Amino acid sequence: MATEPVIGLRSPDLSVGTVTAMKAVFVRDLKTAFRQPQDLLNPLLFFVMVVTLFPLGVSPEVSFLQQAGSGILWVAALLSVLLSLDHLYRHDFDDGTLEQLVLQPQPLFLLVLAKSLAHWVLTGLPLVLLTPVLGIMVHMEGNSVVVLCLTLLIGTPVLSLIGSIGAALTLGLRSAGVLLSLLIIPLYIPVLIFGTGTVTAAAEGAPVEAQLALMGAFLVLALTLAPFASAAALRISLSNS
Amino acid sequence: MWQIFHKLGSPKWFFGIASKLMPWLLWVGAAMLVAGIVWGLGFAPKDYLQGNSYRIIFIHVPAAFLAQSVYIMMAVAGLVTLVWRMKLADVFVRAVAPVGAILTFLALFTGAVWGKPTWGTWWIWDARLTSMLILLFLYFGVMALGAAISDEKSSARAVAVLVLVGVVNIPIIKYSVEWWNTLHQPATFKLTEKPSMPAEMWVPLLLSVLGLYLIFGWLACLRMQTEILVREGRTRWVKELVQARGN
Amino acid sequence: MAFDSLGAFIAMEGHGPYVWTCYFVFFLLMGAISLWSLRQRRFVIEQQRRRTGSRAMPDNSPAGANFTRIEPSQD
Amino acid sequence: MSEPLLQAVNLECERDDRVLFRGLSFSILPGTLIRVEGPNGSGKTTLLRILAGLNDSYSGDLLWRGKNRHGFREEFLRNMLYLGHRPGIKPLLTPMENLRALMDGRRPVPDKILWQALEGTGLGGFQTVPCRNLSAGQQRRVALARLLIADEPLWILDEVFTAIDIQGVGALERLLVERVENGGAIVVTTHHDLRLPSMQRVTLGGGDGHGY
Repeated sequence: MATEPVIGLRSPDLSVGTVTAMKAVFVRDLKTAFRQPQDLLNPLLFFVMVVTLFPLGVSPEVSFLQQAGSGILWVAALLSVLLSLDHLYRHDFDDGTLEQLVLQPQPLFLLVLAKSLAHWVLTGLPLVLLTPVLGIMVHMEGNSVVVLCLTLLIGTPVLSLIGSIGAALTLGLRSAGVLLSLLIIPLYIPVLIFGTGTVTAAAEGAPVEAQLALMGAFLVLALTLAPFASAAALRISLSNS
Repeated sequence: MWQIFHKLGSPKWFFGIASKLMPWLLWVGAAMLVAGIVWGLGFAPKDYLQGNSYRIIFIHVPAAFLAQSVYIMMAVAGLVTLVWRMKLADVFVRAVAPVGAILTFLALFTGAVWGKPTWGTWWIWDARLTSMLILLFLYFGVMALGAAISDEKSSARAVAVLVLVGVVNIPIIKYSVEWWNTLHQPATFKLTEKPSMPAEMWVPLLLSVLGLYLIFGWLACLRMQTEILVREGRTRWVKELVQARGN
Repeated sequence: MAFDSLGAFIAMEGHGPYVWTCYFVFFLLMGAISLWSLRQRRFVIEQQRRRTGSRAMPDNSPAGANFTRIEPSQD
Repeated sequence: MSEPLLQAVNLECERDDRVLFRGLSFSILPGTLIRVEGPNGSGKTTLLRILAGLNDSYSGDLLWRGKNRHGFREEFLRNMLYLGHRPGIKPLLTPMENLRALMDGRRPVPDKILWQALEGTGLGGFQTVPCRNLSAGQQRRVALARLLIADEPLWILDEVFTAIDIQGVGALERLLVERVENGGAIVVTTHHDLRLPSMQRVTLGGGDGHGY
């Protein structure tokens, strides 16, 4: 005890900024996901398989598929996002990363936002990229496919953001998967309606700018509100564990 | 002001008030409901378009009306739970959610049965019925989440978050379902929007709405009392009360 | 009275089955939830009384462990 | 200097209808080590999670440097390091990546320092092996590497010595002692028989451990 270097409080300017911290969360989620590529592939395979069920189970007729195509693809995309949501916080919860995330000094809702965006990049975006192929397989017209991709591009982030609330609420519960679907599906309905409605309108030759703008408004609303709800839900779930 | 608020949050205080209030709620409510229904069924004139099938309105509208307002009340209680951590607010949400679900189901059921003679089909994907169906899903979600979390406090707050998220969504859902309806359904099946309902019709309707409201109040008090007894089982006043009732 | 006879009241010009089913189900469900809630409260009171009545509640403090093996008797 | 960092005033926590502790008050001063003691199920972990701000189902007050902690979330979290049962190590990432990710949220640290920290916990040569290929003890060491570079004045450590071998335990004890001598504040739970100079105790599971 010759010298007495006293440990003082940390000065704020030594800290990491919010954007840097968000980036770190985002990068870590992507890195972890790419170490286990099968988990990334599963929702995509599920998407393709659900779409395949419709021609087999209902009718392979071109006229039916053409009419129902946008709905089938939207429902299948919605279900595969739902399927992947269970993983959003589960692993982090199990290995303790989530505790450390909540204890970071940056605002939690922004870190949660980063996680939701990572989830979208890992599930929603690949679904959008796969959609043209499946659109052609269900005989949709070129113009409709483009509009469908656009609606999915705007809509799937909303699915990830709202889904994150449900995933946070059901964290650490038994049979969380089914419960999660139960809570979240009703909240997905508006996105589904506008997603498919826009494509239908486009197929009939009507202008779709207004609907797309409205979906954009949904996205903005989800971006601003959902992270707060998810952050609150995460705190509650962790408090319980 | 703050003290009144605090007192309102005290389960013991509520228990006493509820006991005093309940007979009034039940009997006045039942009298009004029965009066409204008897009047509506037997004495109100028949509708010139729908004939006698419209008489379902005297239970359909009260059920539908309450089903929606119960969810709003739950959302207010959820907010109170989150902001002030008031136990009683969560007790309310828990006690009332099944009642809300039943009322929603009744609104759906009576709507469907009414639809058969009016539209010629049990179910149509009409904007109102569809958004009622989604409301029923929301109720089920609240009940399922509440049942799944064992810790009382966490469960209360999680349910509160869910109810609030739901209530933000209700107008969006309603609007989107209406928009979807105009897209898919030519407006042939519109329920008759009466420009002016004769007094012989709306007075009994009002009576039955108010009556059902009071009965709901009674049910809420009753179920909240049960919930309080379960939660506060270890406190002295509950023990004393339980002993007093037994003898 | 909007109807001439009891028969006409029951029949409601053919709409009777619909109207009466609705009212039946309405009262059935409202009655069921009311009765169920009443019974539930009575049950809880009953249960609480039994619990407070029998004072011998198991102590909540953790019991000391000795980790002694238990050998089944060889009869 | 001897102003308490964190003060617990009249803490009470109830879980599943059982009172874990009641009327619990103590101060966490710089330069002290507090050991939270008690049998299994007495609420040691719960108390640590409450102190860390992970669990907020308690009544009573927590004061951060004399003021209610609610208003100082950012400052509190910046100055507090918590290591729990679950150490926050992702099995799919390597020790380097894990440590990087954990530090990225708190303080910019160059890779060289992280590398040295991992070497310091006995993980030299394992820095780039995925953590799922490491033993339980080695995985804990990844999390403990944070203690070699952490500059937060308050550490809250739950079962730090779990899965660490005898030699590691000795080294870790020395680290804690040195930290305390330099003015750090540490709260620990451990089943390991920890005897450090100037160690204070908070004992749970005493007389009023139950609510009937």
